[in-house]
Amino acid sequence: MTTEELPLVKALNAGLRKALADDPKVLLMGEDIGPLGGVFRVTEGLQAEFGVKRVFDTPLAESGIVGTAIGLAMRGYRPVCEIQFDGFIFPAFDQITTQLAKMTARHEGKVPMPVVIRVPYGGHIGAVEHHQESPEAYFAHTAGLRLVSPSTPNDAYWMIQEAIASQDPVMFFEPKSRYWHKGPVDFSSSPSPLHSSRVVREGTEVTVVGHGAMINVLLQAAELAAAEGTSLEVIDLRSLSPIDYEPIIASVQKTGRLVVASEAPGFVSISSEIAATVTERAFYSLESPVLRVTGFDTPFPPAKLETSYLPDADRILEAVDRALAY
Amino acid sequence: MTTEELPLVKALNAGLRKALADDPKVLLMGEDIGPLGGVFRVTEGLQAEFGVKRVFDTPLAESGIVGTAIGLAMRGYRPVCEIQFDGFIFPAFDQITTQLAKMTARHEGKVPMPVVIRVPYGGHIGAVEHHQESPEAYFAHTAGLRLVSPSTPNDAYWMIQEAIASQDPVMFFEPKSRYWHKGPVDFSSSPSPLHSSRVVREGTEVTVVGHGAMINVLLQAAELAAAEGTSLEVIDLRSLSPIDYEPIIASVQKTGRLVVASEAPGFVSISSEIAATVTERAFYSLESPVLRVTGFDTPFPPAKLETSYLPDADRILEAVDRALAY
Amino acid sequence: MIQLLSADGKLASDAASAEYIPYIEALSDDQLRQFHRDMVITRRFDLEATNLQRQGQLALWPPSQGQEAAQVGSARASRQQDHIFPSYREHSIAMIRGLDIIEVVRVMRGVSNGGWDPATNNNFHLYTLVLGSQALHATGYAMGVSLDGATATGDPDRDEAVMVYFGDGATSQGDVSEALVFAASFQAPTLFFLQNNQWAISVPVSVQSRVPLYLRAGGFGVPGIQIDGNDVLASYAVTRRYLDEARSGGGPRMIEAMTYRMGAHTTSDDPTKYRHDKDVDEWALKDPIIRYEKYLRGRGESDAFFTETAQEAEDFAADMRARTLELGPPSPDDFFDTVYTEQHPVTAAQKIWLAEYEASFGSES
Amino acid sequence: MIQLLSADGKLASDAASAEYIPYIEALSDDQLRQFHRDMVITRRFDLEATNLQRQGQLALWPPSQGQEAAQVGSARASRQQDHIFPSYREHSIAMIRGLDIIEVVRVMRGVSNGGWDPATNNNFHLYTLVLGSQALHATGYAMGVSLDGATATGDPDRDEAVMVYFGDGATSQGDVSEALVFAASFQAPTLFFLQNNQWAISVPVSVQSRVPLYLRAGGFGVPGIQIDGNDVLASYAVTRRYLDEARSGGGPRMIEAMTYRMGAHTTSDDPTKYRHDKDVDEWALKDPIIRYEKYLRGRGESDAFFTETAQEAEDFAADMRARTLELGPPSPDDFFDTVYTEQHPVTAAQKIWLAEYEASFGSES
Ligand SMILES: Cc1ncc(C[n+]2csc(CCOP(=O)(O)OP(=O)(O)O)c2C)c(N)n1
Ligand SMILES: Cc1ncc(C[n+]2csc(CCOP(=O)(O)OP(=O)(O)O)c2C)c(N)n1
Ligand SMILES: [Mg+2]
Ligand SMILES: [Mg+2]
Repeated sequence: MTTEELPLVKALNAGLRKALADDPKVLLMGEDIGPLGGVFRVTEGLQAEFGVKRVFDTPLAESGIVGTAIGLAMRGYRPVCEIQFDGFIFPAFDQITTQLAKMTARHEGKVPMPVVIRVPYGGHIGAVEHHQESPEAYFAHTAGLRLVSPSTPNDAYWMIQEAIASQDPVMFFEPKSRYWHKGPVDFSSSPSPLHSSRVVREGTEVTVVGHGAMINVLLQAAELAAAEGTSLEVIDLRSLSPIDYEPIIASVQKTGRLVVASEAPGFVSISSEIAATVTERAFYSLESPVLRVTGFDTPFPPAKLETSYLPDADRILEAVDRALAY
Repeated sequence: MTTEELPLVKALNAGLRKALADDPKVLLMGEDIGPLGGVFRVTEGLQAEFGVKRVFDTPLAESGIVGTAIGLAMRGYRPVCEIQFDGFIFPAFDQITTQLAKMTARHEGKVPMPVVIRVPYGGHIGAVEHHQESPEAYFAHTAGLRLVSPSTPNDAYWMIQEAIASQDPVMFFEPKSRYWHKGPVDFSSSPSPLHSSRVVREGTEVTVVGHGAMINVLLQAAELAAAEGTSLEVIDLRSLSPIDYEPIIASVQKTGRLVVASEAPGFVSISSEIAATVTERAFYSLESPVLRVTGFDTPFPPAKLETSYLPDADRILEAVDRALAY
Repeated sequence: MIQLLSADGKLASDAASAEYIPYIEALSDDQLRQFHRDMVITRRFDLEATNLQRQGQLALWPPSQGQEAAQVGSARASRQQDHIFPSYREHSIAMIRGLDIIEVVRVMRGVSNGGWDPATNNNFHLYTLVLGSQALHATGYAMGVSLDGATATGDPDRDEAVMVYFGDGATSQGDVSEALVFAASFQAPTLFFLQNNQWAISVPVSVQSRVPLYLRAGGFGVPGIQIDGNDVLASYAVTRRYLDEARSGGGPRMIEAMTYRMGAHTTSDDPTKYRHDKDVDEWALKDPIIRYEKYLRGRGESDAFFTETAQEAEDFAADMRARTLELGPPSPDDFFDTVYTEQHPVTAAQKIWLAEYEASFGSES
Repeated sequence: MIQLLSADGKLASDAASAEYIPYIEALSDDQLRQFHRDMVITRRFDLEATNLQRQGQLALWPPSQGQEAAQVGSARASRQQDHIFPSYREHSIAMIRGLDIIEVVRVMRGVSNGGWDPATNNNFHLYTLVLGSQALHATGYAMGVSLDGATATGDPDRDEAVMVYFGDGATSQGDVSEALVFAASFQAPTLFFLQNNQWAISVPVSVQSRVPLYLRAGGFGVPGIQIDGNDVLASYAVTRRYLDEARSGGGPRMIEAMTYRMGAHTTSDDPTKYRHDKDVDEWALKDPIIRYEKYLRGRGESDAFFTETAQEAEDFAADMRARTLELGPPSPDDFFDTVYTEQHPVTAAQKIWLAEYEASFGSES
């Protein structure tokens, strides 16, 4: 069999297993990733299969995890660190920004930093504080890092392997609300390049872009819009740094309108970046300003407010309507 | 005398002295701020004047500084923390983003967080790694914080007092390359609101906005442009979160063109935000896309490269020309 | 390890423990009974909350079963004027400090990210989920107590101290170490109360440290001590003494309470993946409530008291359940209004936008 | 505190120190002379660098004067296969590990943020300016050494160990504590070498800790020891032993070397603002070079050797000065090319943009 239906979490697990099997320098490290298999079970069974030297639980300290991963990478290993939840990455922020991101430049290119940091992120799971955030912007603003986020099991399977193979540090954002959703994984397909975006639904009137769990929302919105006679083109960013702009520009040249959606707060965000850059590069094509549909500029609210906080298909359509009204 | 010529660093010192004198709850804390008066001498003489209980050196740990400042604020104090250099704020990032910024919301508004974090920032001083960065974007993306940056001694004197008086946490970015530049400080003027931007030079053809040390560069550029017959309107943001958009929009409605300048890398930045929002709010007024002139998307380079890295008047004018060419 | 109560519920009296016995002797019968009541009620509502979570009424519940003695003893040792910074499992401490337990339920239901005002709730601060962060807040608070001159005046009924709770896993976080540095440097009246329940989710304490954790304190110049955390009397007496030493100007202190998390880490956790029933069974033999009941019975406490307490616990749990079911959703408006203390243009505008946006559906449907 | 050399340059032999004497006895005359040479050359080029900074040739220089014995002894104790993670003041260690000192000059001149490859420079890693960060890198590196089976094989000439340097101020950073946690947990072969030079810029070590800092280690389960850091023989012998214990599977270790920063923190600093000449004068009496010279003279070392060494130091400094003045500016292209290892569209485009932009002026003028 070369294609199998798998939930995203199992596709990741398979991708990690493949990476561990292919390269003895690959290590998995983090909190609760060993016997427990991670709180989301992404690493389930991997310690049993590859042993405690390849897949191990660390002391409970995120700065320590990333800081020691840097040392391991200097030694020639390819550590893959799990951060348990989006909101708990901040204790590691200093090691990520002042060390990991700068290490290769600091060595004038002589020392690669093949470190992957896996971050389950985003809302829609009804969890308590710090468990539903989308911190991508902080890392996107940090030169020296690469950021990606798969939205499907197939991408999850392939992108985790490409991230691990990268000689540069990769922040790997996993849309946790999609963990349990199934999709086909083609074990034989040659993967798209890690940093390419992809048109996932063609359309003609308004381009909508997003990443991770937002893709599903955008596709829903496109269905609803189609039913009302409006044609949306949906683009999955896949890579958040660098951003693969060509497909977006090409699409905007066709549609003349762009809506950028994200769970993260919109102020000083990746959505702002896309709006600014697409406007700069496709100024004469735009018939309306790029509109952003994002989480509000507040801390992530208590779970009972998440449906108001997070953009849903209706909020996407509201922006689509506004874009069309120009 | 109500007006005096002072370098920015002494204006800040005077503002801090005033705040300490006016409110016994104000405390200054940080590394080397006591007998040494801070590595930039911003707190010079204040420990001698107000005693070691009001102005004190802490152990060398930025997370500890901000974390204990939060506790002190809960107790009713108004701590003003000094972070020694921009690049050393990251160990405190977790306490700032997951705790300080969220604390009032977490208490459903019942507990204010009057903490000021002073951050000398920016380049142009020829210093080694981590001593010339502009990390504003990270904090601007963080809801719950307020961000300001004075560009003149007069603003420094007044804004530090307004920041300390705020019931919300304020990140106070001090343009360190301007510390030793003199300007008039009017001790009697009633201050502008903390979060207002300001037109600092009127013009008609292109609007240029920035903050901190960039204002001086923008004014230089405006002089040069005027000499060549181009009229620039210069706006000092003063507040980075929230951004006071009205004067910018009004200006763009007049000029039709906007250049946003900043020392920070441009990718996912405050410059991106301004470009996106102004485009959204003044779409029909813009005759060219908003152009950004920023630090490059790399770590801050070795000091000997800083003049290539940091936007200067020429780079501003290059963008102005591009904007006018649309 | 300080242990005042033997496995069979007798007052022990080895040399190290003997000096703590007077603290117990000073307790009234009512106070001794109250310890039992606290533990039994806690265990009961903790179970109720776990059930409520299973029934979809809560987002999460971190059970405290097994840790009641460590919590109740230490909380009862705190004085009215003391300040408590919990982690996220200190439900009995919340109750003892007089916080309406429904406030904790609101957090775990996803109605609030906190919500109560410590100043009007006997200085019981919010739960903190980012491990170890609160150790610095507590230390900063204690520095403020010192600055206020509200400590070390010589009057233990007025002098304030600060107690902060955290787990064995959290000790690895830099923030906990930094809190020890700051507390020692400023000689702040902070008592670091570490509940070593042997696990950080699935990771055994041996991964965090190969030496007993109370030794950690000494390296920072902070006196540390290990106690039997399943012995409510040891927890009470040692905490009482350490808090009083801290409040009287002795500087910070640390207590490591050896206990065990009998249940899952939280309702999301499946401990069968990483631990053996055998270990749990062994710790069950050291159950803090059973042991203390033996002690009380040894002192002649009547059956009636135990029956009444059980009923009290049932009533408490039933009341908690009823009020949980009544909890309404939070309001987005309130949320927008409380991000900042002072007016903010962005949240103000977004609040209006959302209200109008949501209203637009109301009028359509 | 381990001290092998008395103030008047005699080998001491108190009980605690006696066991280290064999390490000294095993040294050849050449090796003993080399310690002196290292210290004298270091002090001379350190002064030269300070002058170069004053003349505007360097952005900054952190002088190491006063700390030569701690650095030279420990560096000479490391074996060829060991890995060294410095802070930013370990100039003599750089030299001893065979790094061309001009590499350090490039950093302090603002030509590079690092630049050398540790793999081709005897495992001497880059300077790190964010205090304490390197403690975690060293520990991770040591974990990798263990994973490779390159330690604890029983062959000290092959087994690898990792040594990390940091200061008294840096001990307060969470990262240093976390490094102790990780090193202890994984029993990594890390030697934490703390130079307690009594100051973190203007802040005395008493603000960081009220108890000796070597005790910090014990609380994490890491054996720690205090040495006279102005005694090159103590630094050598204790480091030799601790590194060998670490490499042979004994797990991490910490050494606190008591020394003094005789100069300013860096060339930007003005120590008259915060410390008394009296203290500096007292420490001057403990000068590591003078003390060791007495020892060598006591062993019969000739005047000629000291004169030759002084000349060697002059030559070294003169060479460093000459090569410093020859250092050209870095290239923006190279900088853009080395941010990532693999191709990156943003840096690639910005590199081209800047080159064209700068060229546009060239053609104009
Ligand atoms: C900074 C941070 N990292 C990770 C987590 C996720 N997490 C929640 S509880 C927990 C284990 C905590 O163990 P311990 O400190 O022993 O407390 P216990 O749960 O046993 O009471 C983990 C890893 C977190 N809350 N905060
Ligand atoms: C995280 C961080 N905070 C602040 C600084 C600024 N700084 C540079 S050196 C120094 C003092 C360091 O003292 P210590 O660790 O004792 O080392 P020493 O300079 O004495 O060798 C400070 C505060 C820094 N480099 N990194
Ligand atoms: Mg625990
Ligand atoms: Mg020092």
